[in-house]
Amino acid sequence: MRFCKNLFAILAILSLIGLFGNHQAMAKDTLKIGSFLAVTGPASFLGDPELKTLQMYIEEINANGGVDGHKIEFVHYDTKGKAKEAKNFVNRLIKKDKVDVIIGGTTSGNSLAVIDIVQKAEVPFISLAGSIKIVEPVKKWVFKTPHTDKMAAEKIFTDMKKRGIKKVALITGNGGFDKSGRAQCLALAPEYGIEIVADEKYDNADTDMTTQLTKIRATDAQAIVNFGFGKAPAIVAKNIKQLGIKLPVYESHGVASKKFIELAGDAANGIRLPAAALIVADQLPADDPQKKVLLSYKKKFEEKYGPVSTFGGHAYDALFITVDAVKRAGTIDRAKIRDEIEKTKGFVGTGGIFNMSPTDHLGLSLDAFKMIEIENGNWKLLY
Amino acid sequence: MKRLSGFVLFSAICLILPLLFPDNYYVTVVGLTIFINIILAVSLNLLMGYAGQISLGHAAFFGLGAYSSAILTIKYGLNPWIAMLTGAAFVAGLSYVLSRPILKLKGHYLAMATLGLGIIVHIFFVQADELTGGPDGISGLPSLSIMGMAIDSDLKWYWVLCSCMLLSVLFSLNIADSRAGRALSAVHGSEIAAQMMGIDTAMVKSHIFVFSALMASFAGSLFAHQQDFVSPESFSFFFSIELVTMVVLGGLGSTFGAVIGAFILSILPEVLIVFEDFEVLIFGAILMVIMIFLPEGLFVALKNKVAAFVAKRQEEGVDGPS
Amino acid sequence: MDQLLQFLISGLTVGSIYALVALGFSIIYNASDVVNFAQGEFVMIGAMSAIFLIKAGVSYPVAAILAILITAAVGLALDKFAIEPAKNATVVSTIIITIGASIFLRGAALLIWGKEIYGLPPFTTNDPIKIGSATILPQNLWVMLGTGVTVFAVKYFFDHTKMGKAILACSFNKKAAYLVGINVRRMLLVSYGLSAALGAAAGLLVTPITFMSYNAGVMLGLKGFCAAILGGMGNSMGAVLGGILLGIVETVGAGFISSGYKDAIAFFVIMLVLFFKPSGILGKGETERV
Amino acid sequence: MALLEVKDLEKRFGGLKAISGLSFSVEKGIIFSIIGPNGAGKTTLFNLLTNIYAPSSGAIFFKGKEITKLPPFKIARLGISRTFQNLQVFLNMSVIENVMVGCHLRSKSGLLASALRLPSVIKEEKMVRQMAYEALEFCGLPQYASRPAGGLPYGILKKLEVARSLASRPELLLMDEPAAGLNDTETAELCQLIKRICDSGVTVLLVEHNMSLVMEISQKVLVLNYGKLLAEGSPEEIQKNPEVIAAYLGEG
Repeated sequence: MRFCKNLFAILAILSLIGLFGNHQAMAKDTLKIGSFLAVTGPASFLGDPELKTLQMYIEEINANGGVDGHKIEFVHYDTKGKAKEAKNFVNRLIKKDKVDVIIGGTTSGNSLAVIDIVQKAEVPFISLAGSIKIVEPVKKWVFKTPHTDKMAAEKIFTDMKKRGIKKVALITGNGGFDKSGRAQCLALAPEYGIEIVADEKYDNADTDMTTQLTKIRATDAQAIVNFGFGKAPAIVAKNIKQLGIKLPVYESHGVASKKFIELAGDAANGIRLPAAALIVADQLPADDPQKKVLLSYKKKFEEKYGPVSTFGGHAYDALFITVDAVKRAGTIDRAKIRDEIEKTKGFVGTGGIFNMSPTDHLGLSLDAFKMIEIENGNWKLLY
Repeated sequence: MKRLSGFVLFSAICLILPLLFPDNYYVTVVGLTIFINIILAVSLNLLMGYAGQISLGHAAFFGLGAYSSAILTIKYGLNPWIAMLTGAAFVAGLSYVLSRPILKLKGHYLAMATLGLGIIVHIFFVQADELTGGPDGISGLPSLSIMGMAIDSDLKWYWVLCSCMLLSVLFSLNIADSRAGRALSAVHGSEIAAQMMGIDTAMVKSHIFVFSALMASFAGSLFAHQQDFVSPESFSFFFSIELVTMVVLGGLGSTFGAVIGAFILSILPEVLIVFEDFEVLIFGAILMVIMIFLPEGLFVALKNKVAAFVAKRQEEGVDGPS
Repeated sequence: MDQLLQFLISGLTVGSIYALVALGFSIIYNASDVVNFAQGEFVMIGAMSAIFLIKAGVSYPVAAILAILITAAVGLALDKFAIEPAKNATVVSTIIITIGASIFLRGAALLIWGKEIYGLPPFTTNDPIKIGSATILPQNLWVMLGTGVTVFAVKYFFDHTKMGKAILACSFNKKAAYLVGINVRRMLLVSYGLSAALGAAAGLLVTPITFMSYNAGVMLGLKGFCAAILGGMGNSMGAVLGGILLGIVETVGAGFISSGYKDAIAFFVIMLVLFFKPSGILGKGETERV
Repeated sequence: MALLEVKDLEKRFGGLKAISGLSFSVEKGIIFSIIGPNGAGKTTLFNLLTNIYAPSSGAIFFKGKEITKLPPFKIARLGISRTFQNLQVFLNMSVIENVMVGCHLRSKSGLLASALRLPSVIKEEKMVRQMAYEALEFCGLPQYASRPAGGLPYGILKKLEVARSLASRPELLLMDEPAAGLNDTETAELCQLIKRICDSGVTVLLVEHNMSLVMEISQKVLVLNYGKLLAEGSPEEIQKNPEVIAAYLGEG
């Protein structure tokens, strides 16, 4: 008898909760944001801060009542950086979880792999990966927030032109980011009157790159450019120092995290790289429009998780571009959200000021990249 | 028909599932991955389980099939079926040339050589950008069509891949129960004795190597068209290891062992997703626990247990199912 | 030609890292015919433990010793809880258990230490030393020294100590070893402990050069496996020779042919060697008795 | 013409001469035994005859054709089969399957036909099974046909190896110590089996330690000592040969 009573009580409570829940849901549909990120695996240092950023801000948005009353429901999967998993998970997001918007695809490979699926399923997708191929040519449902590898190459070559450098040695890893950066460098060099005199490669798991650098040393290169991320660029920097090579060294935005400086130690000093303004937020002039956004993101992230990186910033940008689009659309209809994302104008994000259009699904100009030099183990904003 | 009763039951399950759950994520999305993995595991089992020749490079042939289809259809505009056959012919030729020197090796040295083969092919996929698209791979493969009907939905793919998978399982079962299969088992059991029975062991090994590579190549082509995308990491050394794990996990030398092993290793990550950061840990733990307690593999262990149970019941004079 | 000198020195540097890992493979193989695919994880656990002990304020030498002990304990646990209970398993099944173990250990490391990459300071000051036109870092010399000392210690252990010989006996014939009174179980336990400790030492030596993260053990393990096979599985001198050869083939291949295909060249050379010498450079061919 | 002819055969392992200057010939239709103390080179001789070891010099002829350099499977195709001192039964198969492997040479369906299970394959399967069953019956093992070979007693496995070899219909059967490890009843059965094999027209070349067995069934006996021919002749001649007696006594 007693058991029955208890059971009745539990059922009653459950049904109350159920009613309450239903009531809430009836008020406004939830906005389902799906995400597939390389949280583990070789690109985890990109995916991990991205996930943390999304989780942190979605929690905050929901605590403040959601987007126009739409609570956000967040579903995310870890692709481990594998394109096949990315495809499976995007299918899962669309078919099983039935999400309204997808943010993710940490690496270019992951993002490129799913483009056909989102195009077919007609789900707005904001990629967090670098390759320019993601948005060029423009695909109706695909957007992205990070600066492209093409912009990085352009920024580096612009700086070289200023310093009068004409002969450049390339050294790149075998990942998608590295290879795509290399391809952009090779393609853009003639435009800037630059000759690529060496094109060396390494495996991202390699322990030593002195061989490739010895070959570079024997050329008449005036500067070295390394596209890569993870530990490899730090080994490259150390090996350059070991071999006593005194040439100017350029890294890509792939190393724009304090980890690189920590690993490379004093070998990092003097290295220049293009990067988002986030890592030098406090050095920006007070009237810089981005400064407020950057400092606020930085403060929030660091209070919760530790040192900030620009990669998490891309997720911030993608999330708030979506949020703004939903607010403007006033509905969670996929097609309307997509239209509004495309109309994003003057959005001040961590990566720069976004002005999207039907022909530009990124919306950043070259100014969004800052040229930075590492000085005494710290970032120094050059321009 | 007793010989194929297991196969008939298995086919029935595979064919009924999509009728019951036509739009289920696990059936029509995960199912496709499982089918491809089953074909691969079954083909590897022919080489490893039947003939006793370990291969840590099976993903290479899978990849070569996939890339052949991708490159030939996209860059040279070939009809997908012709591309698939061309790729298979290429894989057959390559595996035949390699089979003799490689299969002279035994045990760990054979493992090393096949591993090397797998890694070399993978490096080629990554580095030969102009041809293979580098790490980003090649996307936008045309869809297959059968007699004018395009295979463009998950459900259609389910039927295609399911039939191919069943065909490969049937092939494998047939081989096990034939002159060729016995020759393979003989090579596995004792190469010298096999030779004395007049079996050209080098040829037998080479033939099954080529056959197994061919199956993997076809699986690769199907995979490429189904995903309409190829990229190198699907064909890495890790995937080769995963395939070996499937075969051993299910039970070396048993076709249905390979099927079960492939099923478990494909479904496990999907199920373990909910554990997030714990996924890797749990996956490793499950693998260890199965192998520790059922070292002969899940399916084989289960089969032996059932057989022992039946034998015991019959001994006790109770009528067992016969 | 003065590039060649640097290539060879770089090859030697990389090769001694591979050699150290290969030695660990040899020990367990010697005791049980099993290729332990978790060997790379031993390297990682050794390095990561040391890194975090130092972060926690433990002094470098103490952290190093503790890290080796921790890793040895992991090795013992692997044998005790995963290899020993599966006593009826075939060699292939046991290898799959070690693959499972490597995944498990990686998963555990991910949970404990996270995904970040870490470094260790070099043992001594790290100004490059000039040798002609080439340079080498003192830490590289430490690695070579470590490899040299370890290989002779391992060789001495197997050739001249009772326990070493007993372990070898287990690999030749478990039953016979048991019948002459060797505690086969304990020998296996010892070899796993030893191999893990060796892996940890390798981790400590290489981290200042190449950094460490929870998944860095995989590639090191793979290259170590290749080196061990190339030299002849189970032969400690072979392991070192294989390691150094692999390193030099990689760097010379990268230097003179193509750095993009460097690993492919190395694997191609390994395969060629095996075609002509099917049991590795110093390995003994097996003869079947019929 | 002799069925098997061995001329000046020599095998060195490093500096050690396992077989030296050995010549002999085996007539068709007889039981020919090779005896000798442990380490005399008997098994080595078998391994040379089947080219599992390559001879250092010398030549071997079968039915007048030189087989010295042929790979073992080609030797088997010419009509030589053998059993092994250390059993080489395929433990991963059932008894009948083991014997069916023996029928390999008498059937021909290939891998592709097998995979597709063409009608010809089904027909051949039936035939092969029948042949294998006959070989099992010949050796007195039909009741074990469907048992896995793995769990069977030693004596049965020894007979199984014989059945497997016979299934290939050899003209010459090399038997390496078939009686080793068998009890008296099993040995007696084996004795009968070997006689029946010879009666069916198969020449038997036997390496054996059991003297009474050898003396009972052989038509001809060859004695090896330290890899050299010590004596050759009928069982009676051998039993009286003083050198042979000395060699055996010397061994203890």
